[in-house]
Amino acid sequence: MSEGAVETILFYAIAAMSLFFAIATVTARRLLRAAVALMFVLVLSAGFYVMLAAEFLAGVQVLVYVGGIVVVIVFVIMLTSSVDLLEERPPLLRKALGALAAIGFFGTTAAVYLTTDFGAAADAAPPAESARAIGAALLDYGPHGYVVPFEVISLLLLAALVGGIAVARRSPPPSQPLTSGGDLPGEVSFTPPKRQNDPEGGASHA
Amino acid sequence: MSGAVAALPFILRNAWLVAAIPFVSFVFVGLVLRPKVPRIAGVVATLSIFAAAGVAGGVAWEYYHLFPPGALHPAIVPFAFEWLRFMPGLTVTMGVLLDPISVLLLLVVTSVSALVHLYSIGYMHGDPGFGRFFTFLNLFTFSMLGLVIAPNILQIYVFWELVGVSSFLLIGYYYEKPSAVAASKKAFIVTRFADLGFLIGVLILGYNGYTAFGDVGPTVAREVTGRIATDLQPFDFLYLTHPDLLGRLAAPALAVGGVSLLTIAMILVFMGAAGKSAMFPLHIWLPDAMEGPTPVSALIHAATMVVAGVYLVARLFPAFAFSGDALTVVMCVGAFTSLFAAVIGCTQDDIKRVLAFSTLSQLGYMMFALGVAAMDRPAGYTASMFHLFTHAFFKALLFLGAGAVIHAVHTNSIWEMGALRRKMPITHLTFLVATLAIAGVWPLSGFFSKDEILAAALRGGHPVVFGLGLLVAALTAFYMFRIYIVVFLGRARHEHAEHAHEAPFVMWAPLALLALLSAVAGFVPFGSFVGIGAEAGHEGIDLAVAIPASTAGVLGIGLAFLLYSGDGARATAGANALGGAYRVVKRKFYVDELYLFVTHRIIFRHISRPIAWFDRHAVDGMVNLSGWTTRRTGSLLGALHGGRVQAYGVWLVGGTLFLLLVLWSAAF
Amino acid sequence: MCMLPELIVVATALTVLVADLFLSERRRVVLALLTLVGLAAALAALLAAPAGSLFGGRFSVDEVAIWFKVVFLLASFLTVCLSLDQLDGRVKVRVRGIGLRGEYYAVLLSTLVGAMFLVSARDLVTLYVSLELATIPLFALAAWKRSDAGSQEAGLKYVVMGALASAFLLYGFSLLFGLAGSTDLAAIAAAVRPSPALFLALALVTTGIGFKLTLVPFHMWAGDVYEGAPLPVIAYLSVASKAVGLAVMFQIFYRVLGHMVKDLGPLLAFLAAATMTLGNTVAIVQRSIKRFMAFSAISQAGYIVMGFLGPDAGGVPAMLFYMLAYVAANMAVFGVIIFYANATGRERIEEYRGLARTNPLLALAMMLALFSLAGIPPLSGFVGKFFLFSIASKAGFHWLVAVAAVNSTISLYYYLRIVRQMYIEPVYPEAARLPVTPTLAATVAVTTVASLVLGLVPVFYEVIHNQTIEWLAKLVG
Amino acid sequence: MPDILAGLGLAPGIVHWMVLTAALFAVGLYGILTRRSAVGVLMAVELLLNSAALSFVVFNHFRMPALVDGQVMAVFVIAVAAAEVVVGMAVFVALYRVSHTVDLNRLDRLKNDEVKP
Repeated sequence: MSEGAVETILFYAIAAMSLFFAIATVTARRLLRAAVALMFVLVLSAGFYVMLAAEFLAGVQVLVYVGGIVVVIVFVIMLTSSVDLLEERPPLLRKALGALAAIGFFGTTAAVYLTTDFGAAADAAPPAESARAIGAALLDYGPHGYVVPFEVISLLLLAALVGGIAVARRSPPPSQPLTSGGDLPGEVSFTPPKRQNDPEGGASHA
Repeated sequence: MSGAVAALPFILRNAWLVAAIPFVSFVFVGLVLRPKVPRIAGVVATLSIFAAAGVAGGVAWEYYHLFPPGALHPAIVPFAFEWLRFMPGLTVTMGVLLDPISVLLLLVVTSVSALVHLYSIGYMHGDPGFGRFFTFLNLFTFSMLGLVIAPNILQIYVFWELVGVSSFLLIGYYYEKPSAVAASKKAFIVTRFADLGFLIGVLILGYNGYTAFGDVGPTVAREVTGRIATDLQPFDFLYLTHPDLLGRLAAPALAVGGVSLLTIAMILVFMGAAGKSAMFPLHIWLPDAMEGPTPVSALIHAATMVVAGVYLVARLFPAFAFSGDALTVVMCVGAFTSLFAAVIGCTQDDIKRVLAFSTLSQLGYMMFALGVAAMDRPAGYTASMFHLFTHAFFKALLFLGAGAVIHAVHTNSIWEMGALRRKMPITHLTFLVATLAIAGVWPLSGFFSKDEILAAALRGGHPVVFGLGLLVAALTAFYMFRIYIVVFLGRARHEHAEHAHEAPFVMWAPLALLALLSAVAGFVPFGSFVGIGAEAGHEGIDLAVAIPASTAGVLGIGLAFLLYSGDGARATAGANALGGAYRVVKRKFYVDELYLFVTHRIIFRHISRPIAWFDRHAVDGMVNLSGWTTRRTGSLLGALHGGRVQAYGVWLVGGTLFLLLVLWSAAF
Repeated sequence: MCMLPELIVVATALTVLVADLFLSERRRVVLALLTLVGLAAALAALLAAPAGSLFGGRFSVDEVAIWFKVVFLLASFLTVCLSLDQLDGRVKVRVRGIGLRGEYYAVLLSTLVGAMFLVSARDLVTLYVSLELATIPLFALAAWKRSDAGSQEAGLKYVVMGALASAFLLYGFSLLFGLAGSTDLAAIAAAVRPSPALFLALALVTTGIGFKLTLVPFHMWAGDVYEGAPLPVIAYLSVASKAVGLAVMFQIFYRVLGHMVKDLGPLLAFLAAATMTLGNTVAIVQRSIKRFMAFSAISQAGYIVMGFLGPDAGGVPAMLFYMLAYVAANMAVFGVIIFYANATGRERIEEYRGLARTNPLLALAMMLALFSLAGIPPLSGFVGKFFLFSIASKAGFHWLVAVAAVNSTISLYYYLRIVRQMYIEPVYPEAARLPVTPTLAATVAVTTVASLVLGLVPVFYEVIHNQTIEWLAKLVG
Repeated sequence: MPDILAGLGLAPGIVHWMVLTAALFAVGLYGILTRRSAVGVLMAVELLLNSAALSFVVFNHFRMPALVDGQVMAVFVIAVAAAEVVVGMAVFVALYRVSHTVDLNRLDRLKNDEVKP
């Protein structure tokens, strides 16, 4: 019973923190602060995963999400705005509509959950090593394996990388002649070269 | 192909040629001649239609050779190929259906079209779009013929739309004129709107026909196997008009809100027919359609395309008759249109518009003739087809004559013409023949067909419709002679009219031929050629009908002469000079005044003009209003897409919640 | 080997990417050829290979999947044909900042792979991942014009809306997974019963589908994205991406909810009616031809959804046929739009005036294609609409048929607006005959002829019908 | 509604977990709909994806503890999130370069553009 009590307390504590940081993520006026809050949410989710007996996933979460995605986000914040500038406040109407939509969503969804019997299954023992089990599932060629999406996701990451680089690339390489449909020289100079370090620029560029 | 088909004469087996020849010519003229040598495009196009007319003649000859006049005239399908296969057992074919009315229409369409083609060589001479014009004209003829020979309701729908497209192209032929563009758009949209009803009707008929096909189909097929060549399909007219199926459709189990499904379907189909045949209130496109070149008006908007609606009702007549209520709707709409258009026709000053309203009125005549018929009392059916037949000739003649006049005086207003009798003797003579024919003067063709319609109305137990018919006959005679007198008699009212001269040979030759046809077409013993259900013989002239009808016509003519002949100025001058005869003249003047007062002040101002105004503004206004509403809706909805992506997001989330709530509330 | 077509496409994408590194800029013209050859090979492999399944049924190819893949491959093939003039710089008016051919083709091909895997998926995981593969690279393609603010803005809006919609879809998937306790589509189909939680899942999933398929009110991104994105990408979006949405919808509504799709009829009918009506009315007032095509495409999606109303799953062949007809007609229209933009840089409807004088054949093709989209017989659009309308009518949705018929009348009105500009309005004073590049001419010609032939001789419908009905009979019975 | 009361017991059952995911999702939703900076929006998207992934793991844990399907899905979701961020961020950087802003309220160059009748 005491084990259950610890779990319960842990759940509510992490849930509360997680919601707090989530709200901070979406309301903080400094983007960098929001990114830090997001990182906390993601780390706390890793905690949830541990509680749900998914230790491997918790590791992935910390490595990929916190170590990768959040870092990219921070980079982009640096590239597109100044660190110490405040984001402008959204218009009141937008805030009201957003809150209405979010509360509406939460209300209906929670109402659905409270009236649903999810039919929690019998207590089967979780696989001893979830990492091994996940690895096996990913490489299983049989009817319960996920080798196809595994291949697909590798292509997705490749395509995202190629597409991302193509879009974010600054200017055509010098070897690219004008007839190929690259940027005009005039358009290249249209972009000030040192823009990302300019403290005046940013999302809040007034 | 079954053995029964192989036994048919060559020309019947290959009746598809009648539509194929204009099609080949259309492609050839359009792709090869038009860009390269437009000058001979007209000749080739005309020759092709004459060839088609030849084939149509051959088909008619063989058909009546096979089924002699007076005997039963079954519908045969000598040719069909598979077109759409929905699933095994539900196939739609393209083919040829031959029965008296399709043979009749083949003859009318090809002959009038051939003459109009010939006439156009002269009329359109020197026009920069000469090749284009004949391309479209060929396309139109092809689509109309495809419509006429359709053996199933889907084929007729397809060609129906094609006819609409080619008519759109021809009305908008003078695309530099904004009014022509507007008119073509209006025609297309109004008829498309009507076709929507048609399409839904087709779907209802098709779907219910298909579901009943398993039960009813084999019986019907056995019954008609001897007559048709291909397998019976659920969309075929032979099946859709069979009483076994109609009984199914009219069953109370299928009724919606107390109205039987058959009636609903037939009224929807009639909506399409009313659109093409310009029945009230879908008639508004036809007067505007006169923006097209005059030969087009003659061919499409007088003689052929506009009768497609009448033809469709005749084609599905057994279904209309079975429903009963639907046929009553046809009758009422037809009768009302006929009167309404005749009243407006009295007030128009543009010669083509007068003829357009006269066309509306005559189409209404044909419609209500169908409406007063029944399967066991088919006189109205025969009379309607008879009137379609005669009307095609004299109305085409009227339009071509008007075209020749317009060609000569370069104006459409009758008040800028006058005294053309001497300048254009052949045109005058032929126009007079057509005017007499449409006014119903014995022994010209209009007399006979109108007589049959009126007789059918009287004997069918519709005295009100009969009376209405008489009134319309008088009005027709009046407004036709009004324009005849103003245009051809009296004095020249404008300098153009003084310098007019006769049309060239290629133009007056068709006029003469059509005049001949208009004069003699009435003597065809029509009843022994065309009928439905119980065969009706030619009944001859019924004096109880002929005398009132002729009287009405004569009254109308007399009134027209009284009002429009002579010359006010000359009368006044004469009165001044004569002095002694002053009183007599003055009294005559009183009579004139009285007439003028009654007609112009009362009838015109308080009846005709308001009706014309209502037509222009209220009925047209409805169409414009619906267009405006659509645009306005588009504007309002478009404004939602204001470029703020988060607003889009709110809509998305709202949409999700909406879906959830709908699903949830529907389930509990 | 039923995965061969996908493998060919993947191999082509990688080859193009690698070849791009080693080719000089002038030689990169061959990349398009390489891509086209790869796509043609994949199509051949698809039609030659029999239906079958791999990985214990986790990847399975049946008749319906084959037809969907045919649509995807054809759409991609045509998109490449429409793209290569701009990418190779064979244009009169320069398109600002479009380039990087190797990357472009590789990314395009990978979205295609996603689409192809998606119809063969038999579990939620593959379905989701493939859908993302079919979607995420498109964000980059929409923003491909690097120095064009409009294109970047389109990319941004697409990313934001796409991410939102895909999150909804994913959350819905998680509910399906939770309710059934399995990721397998067949297992989910066997386990789910109508319940509030299922409805929630359904609403969420439908949102994700509605985004791809541009159903109202999930369509709002389309107008802006179409306006900003490069033209060939829009052509792809309007056809292939829509087919992807249809495929997901098919997977969910037939494979998972096959037994209750009938109960969803009224809701779907409502969505269809709202979609076609909004698309049509808004299209009337548009000024830019790209936005115009966006709303035209939205209304077409409304018609297609009618195919889900069939009482006995008979709507699938009708949808597939309509999709084919739509691919042909829409690609023809986009061919002309791209031609005109390449030659003159004009993208507004009123700027199409006099096209019939400067290039009569293309104007004719455009008119025919527009008429096909409007559903004028005997073009393929009419036949397709006819089948779809009869499906809805058969299912008892007469009101929807009436709405659809009114809508097709309205649509004719606005398609005629373009026809009027081309044929009736006076030509620009300085206008000369506009040259067409051979690829564009061939593409437009082939697609126009296809939309004619599909209407006159709808043998395809018969083939699709027989194959899919056979398969559906197995599924249902 | 007894089942509601039963669902609201103190110990964290599946309903608690799911309500939590819904709350996290709703917060993310609010962020997407109100954030002015596109980067902020993308962070909110990460919240949504994270909540959905959590929901998969929750179901995995309560419904089929012996299997790992939900965890596998969560792994894929994380990978997809990475791909989405890469492309999204690339677009934002490129956009910033030409427009000097990523403020969603200012980005309405593309919007309804209609013909005046």
